[in-house]
Amino acid sequence: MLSGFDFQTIVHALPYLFLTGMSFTLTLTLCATIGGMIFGTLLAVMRLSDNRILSVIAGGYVNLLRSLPLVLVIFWFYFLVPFLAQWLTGSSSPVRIDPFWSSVITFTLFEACYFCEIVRSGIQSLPRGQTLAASALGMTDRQALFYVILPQALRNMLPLILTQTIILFQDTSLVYVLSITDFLGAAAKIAQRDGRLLEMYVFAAVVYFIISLIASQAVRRLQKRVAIIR
Amino acid sequence: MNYHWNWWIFFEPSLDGTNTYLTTLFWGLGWTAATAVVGFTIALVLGSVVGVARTAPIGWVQTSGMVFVEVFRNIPLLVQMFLWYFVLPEVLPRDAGMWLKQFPNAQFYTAAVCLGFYHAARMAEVVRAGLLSLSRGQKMAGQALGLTLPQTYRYVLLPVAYRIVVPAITSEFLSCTKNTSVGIAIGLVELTGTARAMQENTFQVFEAFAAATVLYLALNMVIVFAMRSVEKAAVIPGLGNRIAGRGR
Amino acid sequence: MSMITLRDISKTYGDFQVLSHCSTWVSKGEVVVVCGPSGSGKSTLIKTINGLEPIDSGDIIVDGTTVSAPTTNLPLLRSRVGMVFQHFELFPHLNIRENLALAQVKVLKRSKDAAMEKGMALLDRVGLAAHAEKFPGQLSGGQQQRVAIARALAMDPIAMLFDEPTSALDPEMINEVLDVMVELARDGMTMMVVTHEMGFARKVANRVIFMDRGEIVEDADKDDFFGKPRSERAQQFLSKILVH
Amino acid sequence: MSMITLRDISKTYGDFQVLSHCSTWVSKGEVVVVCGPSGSGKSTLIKTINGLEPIDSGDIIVDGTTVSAPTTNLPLLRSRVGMVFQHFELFPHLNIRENLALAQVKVLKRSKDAAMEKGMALLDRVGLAAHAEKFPGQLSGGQQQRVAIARALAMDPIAMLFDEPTSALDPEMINEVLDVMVELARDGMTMMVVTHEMGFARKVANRVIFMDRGEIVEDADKDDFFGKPRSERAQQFLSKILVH
Amino acid sequence: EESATLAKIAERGEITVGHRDGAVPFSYYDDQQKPIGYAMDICARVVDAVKAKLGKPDLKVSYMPVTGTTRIPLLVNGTIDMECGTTTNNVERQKQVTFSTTNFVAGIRILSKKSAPVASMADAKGKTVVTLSGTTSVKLINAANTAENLGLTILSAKDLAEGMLTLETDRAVALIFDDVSIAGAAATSKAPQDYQMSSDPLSVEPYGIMLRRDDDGFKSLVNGTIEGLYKGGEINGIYEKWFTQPIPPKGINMNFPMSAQLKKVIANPTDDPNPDLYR
Ligand SMILES: Nc1ncnc2c1ncn2[C@@H]1O[C@H](COP(=O)(O)OP(=O)(O)OP(=O)(O)O)[C@@H](O)[C@H]1O
Ligand SMILES: Nc1ncnc2c1ncn2[C@@H]1O[C@H](COP(=O)(O)OP(=O)(O)OP(=O)(O)O)[C@@H](O)[C@H]1O
Ligand SMILES: [Mg+2]
Ligand SMILES: [Mg+2]
Repeated sequence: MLSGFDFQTIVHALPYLFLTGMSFTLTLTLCATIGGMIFGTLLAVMRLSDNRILSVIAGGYVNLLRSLPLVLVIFWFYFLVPFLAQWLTGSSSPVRIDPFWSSVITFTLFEACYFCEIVRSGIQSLPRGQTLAASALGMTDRQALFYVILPQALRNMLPLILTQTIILFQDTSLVYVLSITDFLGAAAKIAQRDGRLLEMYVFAAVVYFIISLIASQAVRRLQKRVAIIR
Repeated sequence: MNYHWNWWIFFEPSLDGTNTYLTTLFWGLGWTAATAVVGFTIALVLGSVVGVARTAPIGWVQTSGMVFVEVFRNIPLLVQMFLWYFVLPEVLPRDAGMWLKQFPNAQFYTAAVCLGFYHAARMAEVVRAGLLSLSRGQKMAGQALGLTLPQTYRYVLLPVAYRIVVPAITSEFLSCTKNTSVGIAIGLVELTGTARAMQENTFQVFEAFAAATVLYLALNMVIVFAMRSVEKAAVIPGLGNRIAGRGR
Repeated sequence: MSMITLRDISKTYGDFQVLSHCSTWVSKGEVVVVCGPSGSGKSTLIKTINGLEPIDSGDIIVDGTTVSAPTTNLPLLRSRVGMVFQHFELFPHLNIRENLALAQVKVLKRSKDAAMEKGMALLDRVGLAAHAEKFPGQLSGGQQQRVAIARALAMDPIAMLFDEPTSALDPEMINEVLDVMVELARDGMTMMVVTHEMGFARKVANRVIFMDRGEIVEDADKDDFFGKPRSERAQQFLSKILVH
Repeated sequence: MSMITLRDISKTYGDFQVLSHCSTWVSKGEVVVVCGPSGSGKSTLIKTINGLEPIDSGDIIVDGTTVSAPTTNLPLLRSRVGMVFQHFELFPHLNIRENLALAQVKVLKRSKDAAMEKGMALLDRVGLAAHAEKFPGQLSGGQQQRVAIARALAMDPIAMLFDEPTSALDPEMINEVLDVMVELARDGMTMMVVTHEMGFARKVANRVIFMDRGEIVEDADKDDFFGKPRSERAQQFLSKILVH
Repeated sequence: EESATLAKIAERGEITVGHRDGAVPFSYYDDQQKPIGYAMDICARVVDAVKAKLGKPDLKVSYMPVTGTTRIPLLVNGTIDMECGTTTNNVERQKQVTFSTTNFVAGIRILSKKSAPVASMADAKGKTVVTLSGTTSVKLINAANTAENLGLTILSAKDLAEGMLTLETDRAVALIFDDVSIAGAAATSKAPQDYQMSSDPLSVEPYGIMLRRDDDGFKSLVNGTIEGLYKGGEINGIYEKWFTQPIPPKGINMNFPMSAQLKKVIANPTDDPNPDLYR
C-alpha cells in the first residue's frame, strides 16, 4: 500500500496547507502564547497573593479548565462567550463572535492555566531571600515582582514555556470543532476529499516534527544566551 | 435561544438498541479510565527508563533517550494515533500486519500504547528533572559506598526523584486521561466519543456535553485524590523542600 | 540617642514561639553583635526591625518611626535601613552596576546617571570597581557579599543590619568582608550584626546580645560578655565556638 | 607501607586544568590533611582516589590495586574506601538504620540482621543510637555528619576520605564531628581529610598538603607546615584563615 | 404568517447560511474556499426567495461553516438561519429542530471489496464491519445483528474518510453507510474499481435543510421554494450538475443517477422523517 505513496496530492495541496493551514496555526499559536503568558502571569500572581479570595478564584479557574479536554473547553467557550459578551456589553442579543476570535479567546484562556502553573512554580522556586532583599531595599511588592521576581522566574522557566508552546502548536488542530482550518485540519480535509489519508498524515507528522524540533533547538540556543549566570 | 432541554434523554435507549444513553456514557467513561490507566502505566515505566537513559553517563544511551523524547513529543498525538493504527500495520511484514489488524479491541490497545509512548516522552522529562534536582553528591555517595550505577539509581536516586516529582506525575496522569479523547480518531468509544455520538443522533448537544464534562471532572477528582494519598504516603519525614541536604 | 528600639517583642509560628519578650536597643553609631545557637531566633529578630517579619506584640521604633504601626510606610522605612543577607541575594539577572542602581532609581527616584555614579563610587570603596559589568554569578562569594554591602549603602541608610554575612563564605574570603564591615563601623555607621565571628565582635562591637530559644538571654557590653558571661548557656556556647 | 599512592595525576575539564602532575601518598595509619583555596582542586583530588573522578593521566594505587586500570572492579574498590562528603549526602528517604544497612546488604551481601547489628554498634560509637529510627531530615547537621561517618565505617574500610566534613555545619556543631574524627585517627584509621580546620590538623595530622590551582604546592610534615611553610602562597593562605 | 426568522433577517439586513465543509457534493469547498454543492444551490434559491419576500434585493448573505457538533447550538442561538448539508431528518431530531421538504434520499448500503464481497448483512456474519459513529446506520446494524444473530464486530469510525480507510486496510470487510457518501468515498479512493456497493438499501435517509422549530412562516417559504423547483423540473438540472457530471475541484464524476425514492419525493414532496414512507 505504501508503495503507492501519492506525492502528487501533497505537492498540489502545498499552497493550501501552508498559506491557509500553517499560517492560521502559527497565528493562533502566537496570539495564544502571548495572551496566555500575560493572563497566566496575572493568574499566577493572583494564586500566590495573600488575598484568599483572589487565590481561590484563580486556583479554581485553573483547576477546572485543566481537568477538561480542550475539545470540550472549545465547545463551551464558543457558546458561552457570546452570552458573556452580551452581559458585559449589555446588548439585547448574544454578541456574535467570529470563530477565529472565539478560538483565540479560548486558547488564550485555556493556555493561561498552564502558563499560570509554570510561572507560579518559577516564582516559587526562587529563593525567598530574593523577595526579602527587594523589600529590604524599599521596593514595593509590585516593584519587587516586576524588577526582581518575574524577570528571573520567566527566564528560568523558558524550557517549560517552550514545551507548553509546542503542545499548544499541536493542539491548535482542535479548532476543527469551530470549522476553522489549521494545518492539520487542512491536511485532513485534503486527505478526505482526495481519499489520501496516509500520505497527508505522514506528511503532517514530518512537518510538525521538523518545526517543533527547530523551535526547541532555537530556544535551547536562546536559553543559553539569556541564562542567568549563577 | 429556543433550545429544547430534555434531561430525560439519558434514559432513552441509545443507538445500540439495548442500553440507555446514560449507560453508554458510563461505558465511555469506563473505556476512558481503562485507556488512561493502561496508557499511563506504560508511560510511567517507559518514561522512567528513558528519563534514566537521558541522565546516564553513556553517550549513545543519552542520545537514544533524546531521540525518543524528540520524536514522540514533537508529533501531534492525533497524528501519532493515526500512524499507529493505520500506518504501522501497513509497513510491517504482511503477516505481522494482519495479526495486528485482527487483534480484538485493537482501538483500545492502539490508543493505550500510543498514549503510553506520547506521555512516556513527557514523563521522561519529568523523571529527568527529578533526577537532576538531586545533588550530584547523592549519586557519588551511593557509588562511594560501592553500589553499582544501576543499584545507585534503584536504591538511592529514583526513590527520591519520584517523590520530588509526584505533583508533576499527577498532572501528567490528568493530561493522559484527557488525551484519551483523541482516541475518537481511531474509533475508540471513549467518553467524548459517546457524548458526540449521542449528540449526533438526538441533537441534545448541551445535555450530552454537560454529562461528559461532569464525568471528566469526577474522574479527575478521583485521580487527584488518589494521587494526593500517594503523595502523602511518599512524604519523607523531616524533609521539607530542601532535598538531600542541598539548597539554601 | 537610640536609633533602634525593640520593646517586648513576641512572635509565634503556630504553636512555636520564635521570639518571646525581647527588648533591646541600638544607639546611633553603635555596633551591636547578636549571637546564639542555630534556630534561636536571631534572623527573625533582625528581620522584625525593618518589618520583613511581622510581630505579634511589642513595639519597634526606628529613628522615631514605629515599624509595626499600621500607617507606617514600610517601603520608605526599609529604604532607609540597609540589610545584608547570609546568601548575598544579589539579583542574578542584573549586572553589578544594575544591582546597585535598581533600588536607587525605582525607590529613591534618582536619575539613572546619578545612581550609576553613586554605585561606582561605592564599588570603588569596597574595592570592586573593576567588576562593575560582571554578573553576580561571575564573582566569588566574598566579592558578592561586598557588592551586597555596597548595594545597601547606595541607599544612604541610617543603620545597617547584617544577618550572618560571612557564614556562607569560604574561610579565606571571610576577612575581605569583615574588613569592609570593620571600616564601616569605624566610619560611625549604626550596625546590628548577627554573626559567629567572635574576632569581629571583639574588635568592633560595643555590645553583644546572646539569644537562646527566642529569648534574649544576655545583653551586655562586649568586655563583660567575653570576660564573664552571666548565663551558663552563653558560657557553653562560647566554649564551643571558641575552641579553634 | 603506603596505602594510597598518587603518581603524577593530571586532569582537565575542557581547557581547564583541574589537577596537574599531583603526586603524594598516604601510609597505613597515617592522617593527611589537604588544604588550599577554593577551586584549587582538593575535592577533585580526593575523589580520584576511589575513582569517582576519572583522571587523564597518572596512576593511583590503593592497597595494591590500580584504580585507573580498565579491569579494576570500581564498586568493589569503593566499598573498601570510606568517603564522607561536605553535605553529608545521607539518603533522605531511608531512616538512619536503613542508611547504614543499605550498602552492607547490597554490596557486601551481609544479612539484614548482621547489617542492622553492625549499624547499631557504630551508631552507638558516634553517640546516636537513640536516633536510629529517625530520618536524616530530622537530625541536625552535626548529627547527620556523624551518621555519615558511621555509614562509611560500616563497610569496614581500609581508609577513609573526608571532603570538608565540617564546612556545612553551624559553628557549634563542628566540634562534635571533629571529635569523632579525632577518635578515629587515634584508633589508627588511615585518613585523608580536606579541611580548613587547622586546629584539627594541628592535633591529629601527620602530614599537610597545600594545593593551589591544581598543583600540590606543599607536602610537608605537620610541624614543618605550620612552622615555616616554604611557599609564599601557603603562607598567605594560612595568614588569612588563622586571623580569627 | 409571522416569522421570527424573517423578522430578524429583515432587522439585521443579513441572512446567514450554515454549511458543511466536506460533504461532497452537497456542501463543500471549492479551490477558492467557497462553499458549493447540491444543497448550496438549493439554499441559494431559498435566499433569493427571502430577498424577494422582504423586498431587499441587496440583502447581505453570509456563510458560516458548521460541524456536526456546532450546527445545533448555532441554529438555535440564531447565529445561522438554516443549515445546508447532509443532515438526516429523523424523529429524535424533530424535538430540537425542524426540516424542510426532503431534498435528497440516501439509502444505507454496504460497500465492500470485490475480492471479498458482502452483498447483505448475512454475508458479514462473524466478521467486522465499520460504520460512522452516531448515525442511524449504527442503529440499523445493531438491530440486524441482534435479530439475525450475526455475531458482528461493529467499529465506529469518526468520519467517512476514516471509515473508508478501515475498509481499505482490511480492518473491516464492509463499510455500511449512506450510499451517496460511500459511492463518493469509493470514487475518490486509489482503486475505485476494487469496490462494490450492495444493490438494495437497508433503509433510507431523507435529507433536508435544517431550520429552527416553531417558525412556520419561514419554513413554508423554504418549502415553497423547494417545491417550486420540483414542480418546474428545475431540480433535474441541479441534480445532474452535481451527481452525473464532473464536479470541481478535481473533476470527479459521482455517477449517481437519481434514485426512485428521490423521484417519488419530487412527485409528492414531503418532510416526513419516517423512512418507510420513502420506499
Ligand atoms: N516561616 C516559618 N514557619 C515556622 N517556623 C519558622 C519559620 N521561620 C523560622 N522558623 C523557626 O523559627 C526558629 C528561629 O528561626 P531563625 O531563622 O530566626 O533562627 P536563627 O537564630 O537565625 O538560626 P540560624 O543560626 O540557623 O540562622 C527556628 O526554629 C525556625 O525553624
Ligand atoms: N564538572 C566540572 N566541569 C568543569 N569544571 C569543574 C567541574 N567540577 C569542578 N570543576 C572546576 O574544577 C576546579 C576544582 O574544583 P574542586 O571542587 O576540586 O575545588 P576545591 O578545591 O574542592 O574547592 P572548594 O574548596 O570550593 O570545594 C574548580 O575551579 C571547579 O570550578
Ligand atoms: Mg539565621
Ligand atoms: Mg571542594
